[in-house]
Amino acid sequence: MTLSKEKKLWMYRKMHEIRNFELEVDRLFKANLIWGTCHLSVGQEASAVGAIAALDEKDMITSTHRGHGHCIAKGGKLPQMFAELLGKETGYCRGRGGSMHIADLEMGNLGANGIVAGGIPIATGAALASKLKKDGKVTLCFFGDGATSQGAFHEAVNLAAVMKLPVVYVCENNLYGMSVPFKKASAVENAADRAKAYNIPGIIVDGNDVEAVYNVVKEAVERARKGEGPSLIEAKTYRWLGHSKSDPRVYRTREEEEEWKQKCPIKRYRQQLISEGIEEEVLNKIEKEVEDEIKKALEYAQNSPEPKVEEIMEGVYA
Amino acid sequence: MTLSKEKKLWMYRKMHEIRNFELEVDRLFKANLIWGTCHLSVGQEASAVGAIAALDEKDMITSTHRGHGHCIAKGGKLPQMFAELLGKETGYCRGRGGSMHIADLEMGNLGANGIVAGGIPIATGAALASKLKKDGKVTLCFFGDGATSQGAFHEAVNLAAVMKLPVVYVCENNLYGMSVPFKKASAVENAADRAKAYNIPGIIVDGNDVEAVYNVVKEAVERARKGEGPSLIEAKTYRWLGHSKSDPRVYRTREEEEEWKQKCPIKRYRQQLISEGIEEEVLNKIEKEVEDEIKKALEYAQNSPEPKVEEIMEGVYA
Amino acid sequence: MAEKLYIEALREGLREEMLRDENVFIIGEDVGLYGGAFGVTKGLFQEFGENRIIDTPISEAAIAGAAVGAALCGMRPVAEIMFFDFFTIAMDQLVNQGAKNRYMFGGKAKVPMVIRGPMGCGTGAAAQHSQSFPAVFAHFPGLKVVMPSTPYDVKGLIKSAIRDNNPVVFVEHKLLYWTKGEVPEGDYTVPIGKADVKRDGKDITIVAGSIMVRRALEAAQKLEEDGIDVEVVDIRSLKPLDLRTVVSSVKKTGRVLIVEDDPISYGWGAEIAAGIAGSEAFDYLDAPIKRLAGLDIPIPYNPNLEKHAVPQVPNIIEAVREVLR
Amino acid sequence: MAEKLYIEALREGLREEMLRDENVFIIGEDVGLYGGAFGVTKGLFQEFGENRIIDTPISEAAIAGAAVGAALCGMRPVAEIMFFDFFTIAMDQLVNQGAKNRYMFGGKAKVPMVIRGPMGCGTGAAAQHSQSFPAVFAHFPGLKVVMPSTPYDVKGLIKSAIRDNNPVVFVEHKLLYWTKGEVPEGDYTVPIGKADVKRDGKDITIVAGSIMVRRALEAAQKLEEDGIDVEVVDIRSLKPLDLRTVVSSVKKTGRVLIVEDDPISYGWGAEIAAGIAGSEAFDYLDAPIKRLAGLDIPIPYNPNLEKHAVPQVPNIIEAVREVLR
Ligand SMILES: Cc1ncc(C[n+]2csc(CCOP(=O)(O)OP(=O)(O)O)c2C)c(N)n1
Ligand SMILES: Cc1ncc(C[n+]2csc(CCOP(=O)(O)OP(=O)(O)O)c2C)c(N)n1
Ligand SMILES: [Mg+2]
Ligand SMILES: [Mg+2]
Repeated sequence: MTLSKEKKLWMYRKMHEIRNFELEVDRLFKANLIWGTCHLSVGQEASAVGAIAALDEKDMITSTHRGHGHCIAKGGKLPQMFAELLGKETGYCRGRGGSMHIADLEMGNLGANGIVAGGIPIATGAALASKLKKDGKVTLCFFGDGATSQGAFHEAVNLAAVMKLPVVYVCENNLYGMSVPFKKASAVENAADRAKAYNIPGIIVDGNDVEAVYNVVKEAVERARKGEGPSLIEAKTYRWLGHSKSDPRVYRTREEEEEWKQKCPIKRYRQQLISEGIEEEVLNKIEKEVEDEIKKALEYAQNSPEPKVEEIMEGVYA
Repeated sequence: MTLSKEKKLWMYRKMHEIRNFELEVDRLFKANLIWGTCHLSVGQEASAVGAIAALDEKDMITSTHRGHGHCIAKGGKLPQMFAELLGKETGYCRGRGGSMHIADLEMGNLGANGIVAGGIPIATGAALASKLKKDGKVTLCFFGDGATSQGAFHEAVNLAAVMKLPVVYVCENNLYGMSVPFKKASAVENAADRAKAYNIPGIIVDGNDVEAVYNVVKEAVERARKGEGPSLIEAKTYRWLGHSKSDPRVYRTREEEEEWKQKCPIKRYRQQLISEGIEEEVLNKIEKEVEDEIKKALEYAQNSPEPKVEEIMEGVYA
Repeated sequence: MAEKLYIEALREGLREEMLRDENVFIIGEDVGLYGGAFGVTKGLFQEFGENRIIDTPISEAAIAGAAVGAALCGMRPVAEIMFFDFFTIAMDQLVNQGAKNRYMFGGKAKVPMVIRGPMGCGTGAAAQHSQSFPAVFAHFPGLKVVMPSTPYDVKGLIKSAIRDNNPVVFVEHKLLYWTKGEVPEGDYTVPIGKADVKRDGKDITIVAGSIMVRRALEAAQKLEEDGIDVEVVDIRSLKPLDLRTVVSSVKKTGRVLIVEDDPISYGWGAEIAAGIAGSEAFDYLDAPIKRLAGLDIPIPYNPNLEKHAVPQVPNIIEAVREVLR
Repeated sequence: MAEKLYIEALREGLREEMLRDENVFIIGEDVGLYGGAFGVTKGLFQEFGENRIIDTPISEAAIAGAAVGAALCGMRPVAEIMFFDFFTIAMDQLVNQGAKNRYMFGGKAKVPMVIRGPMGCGTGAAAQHSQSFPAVFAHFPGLKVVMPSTPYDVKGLIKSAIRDNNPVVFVEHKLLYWTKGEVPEGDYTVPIGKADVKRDGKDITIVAGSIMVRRALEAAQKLEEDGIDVEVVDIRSLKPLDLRTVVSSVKKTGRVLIVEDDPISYGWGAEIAAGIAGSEAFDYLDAPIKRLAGLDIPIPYNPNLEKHAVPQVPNIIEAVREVLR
């Protein structure tokens, strides 16, 4: 599959957006300007972007507690995202949801999820809806390596496999579920090995190679769209920062972190694009644009109003 | 592994006990002498007996809604079993539990279970206790093919695999979970294939061949006892009767049933034993003894007192 | 009007909604060819086929979660859970996902789904197949909870539940399936969130739900012979709760007995009692508010013990007399 | 006596029980090297090693079920569930297995286990990490439910819970971990099933639990300045429930306010209210029983909305005045 230059640049831009968004959020947290907790995906940009690049616009995703990247790649609007993190009325969830619950139904993002594996049955249900409505949509379901130990993962993937539902399961294996290494949470080496229990394809891909991710997901999406059922894709990657706000990272070494930072998916893609003949200025311009975009988005959020206490009961029932 | 004549005759006897017990229960049900519902294991005697024959007396089991056979093979007392089914004070559960909740802690039977897959985490916990106490016990965990679709199955087997717990998972695949054929509940052909998701041995055995079951379980038990972790054994078998009391069996053909009845595990073992030189009278004598035993056990139960209503609150808390 | 069984009325409601709206489908264990463990969906598989009557593996969490996901995408799933006790396995998907999605997303999603199943004891199914705990779901914001007691109500309420844009926990009682009552042909609905005075009276109010409405009515009839005039309020919906109907009945009678079949501690009757005790009806009360409910025990198997685990007609009669004493 | 943090007192209790009884072990997610999401088990892994402080995969059903199984075999597991909201995933193992095993087996098994975790809002963790619903577990026969509000109580109650031969749901509140109070060195226990009058008063009884006990005490102090003498009863255990202490307090004061942080509908306060309304205290009541509780909404993220979702000190003061009016 050859990608258009446009698509390549789109991927480059989205990875930048994610990286800059996350780093900005990290700064805001450290400055105590954001409330609660949140889980940043710095280092994991390629799996989010590569996977979502393989979807059509009408397709859907479900996301996780580490979901900013998925949201951005699926067309999420940065101003509304920042506004949500700041708890503002203009945020995606009117300030009710925060980082772990951003959904963007218009763009087909059925929501981040605070329950590990909580989105997997939901994605499966979305795919069931597509099968019943014959609307040709595919649902892409993100989750972490840790989520594959949950019963909900097993039940949902099994159901999708027997019903041949149009869903693609993408496990972003960043080697840890909070502090627990995948090898202590699973007796199989790869999350993809779990696919054997459902007789579906289980594919391992370098999660820091955005085009590699794109390629395997594209194939799985096509398979799903043709009615041939789900696939389980494991993107091997790494989160650069702590699990959440306050993680001293005692369970891994600084050397390991450094090693993975050397494999930065963005730097790597930049080099690839340059070697393919794309001018540095083009890339620099994108970077500059993204920086501006982030700045404006944050300003929008900061200038937005707080939710009204009188409206606290709104939105429980439809 | 060569089995002693004594052990062989014990297995023959136990299979008979189970068969006769179940058929008696079926009669009692049809005569409206038993309350509630129950799930009979006629046709599945070899998997219960063969598996439990591979255990030491101190070892433990967890059982299922279809658990009479497991209980009997683990040394369960027929009078107390009948008494329980009749809801009598002398029953295993003082009439509080009924068919689906018979436990015999003294004999290491941690209980039948009304929740499909409900016993799997419990067996795993029992094995964890053995690991921590270093008591050398192994826990054998029975469940049906349908149970392998439950999240609890996945979570528990995964946990046992990573912790290398001394537990042996025995799936009695009787082709159906209630009305749903295994091939509609699973995209893998064999329940044992699910073992691949946990990097543990997954072994298929003819569940109607009691010695074959004994042999594979024996090996798994030894492996578990040595600290090498769990195995998943799939015993292919068939339940002759309906799923529960009131099942018109529309989901399968009478021909299929007939075919499986031809594979009767008891008849087959009888022939084997005779061909190995055991005299028919010995076997006939066992059959006669079992018949008498059943009769006496039922009489005991029928003559037993009802639980007292004044004692209804007893046994909720320890 | 034709007399129908509760189970028939329920099936009729399901069927009519499926005919009316192609987005409605049924998903659950053995709901297809088998027709459901209690027979609720019998015949629907033959009529609607396997795409709209979906047999699943034994996976309650996936059933509930698939319903949530499909509902988020505009379908109207009706998920059957074989026994109410198994709702516990679907709990996260129900209370953390389906119930909360809309609010968490800032009021931007709809989750129009029904999850239904039979609760209660009386069939000898013992502790893991007999518990009633509808109050648990009524405690989680975002869910609605109904428990119809008559064939008329079950048909009208299943239609309302299916048409509702929120997750509705639809609670049946095993012993109600084979009870009879009048059911009109064709389309009608019963509103969610509306209690129903099933019998007028002036001496005491019985607030009952599900199977206990029948028992309360039977008790009321017997008490009538002794000149005791009982009003029976069928609470019908636990969430939203129609406390107003209860309060105005209690203001009229001055005495109240709440009858439920779940374990008494932290059961739904507590909410009714607390509601009355905190309301304007407080000043009208001539006797303490009495609750008659299940014992705080797992349901025993033995039929006699089982019967004693939850209120029966004589217990209700006795409790009424006690309140009137 | 030394002042200690709630979290330290809890850890001390766990540690002392592990030293006392080798059958006690801790199992949960990230409880080992990481020390637990909130730090409750910090240092215990280093002291007791990986066989007694067991890190699991992310599998709440297996954690609870493994605890049930191990307890049936004579161990005394303490299972940590990272957030109370995730108890929903462990629900079947808790309420259908652990809670019911003993009764179902005819009184022949013991399930001495503790399952603990933090509930409640106030940290911006939003709807899936903030709900309080301890009443749900108190509704299931076979479980005990405690929710200590002070460092003293948390140490004494964790010991009682571990020594108890039944499954105990041990409910902490996130905001309590970093609160201080006096805690004696060494061994002592606080009984399960005993409420505690945390403040004597004669004008009104506040029945509170968990975090709300602190807020009630703060409110009481402020109300004292206006000459209002508030009695604060810390309910402490939901199951078994010590209604007697509540009733005798209400008989003394004639007025009662119940303060809880779970959603008001079908919350634990309803059981207390119903208990009072059905008791001898009924005749002593000079005002309707008032409940002050969380709103019937999922917990919102925004800090200001979040604060308004559950009672704060000024709300308690206002509610007291209302009852006294
Ligand atoms: C059901 C459930 N259990 C535990 C948690 C707490 N928790 C949040 S994220 C996390 C680790 C998840 O690991 P993984 O799935 O690998 O995703 P990652 O954080 O690595 O992206 C845990 C344990 C949770 N949110 N939900
Ligand atoms: C959690 C749960 N879901 C559904 C049921 C209802 N049910 C009882 S047995 C059964 C079929 C179980 O199939 P399988 O595990 O293959 O065992 P078998 O009955 O064939 O022995 C079902 C669906 C249940 N008891 N528990
Ligand atoms: Mg991870
Ligand atoms: Mg089966």
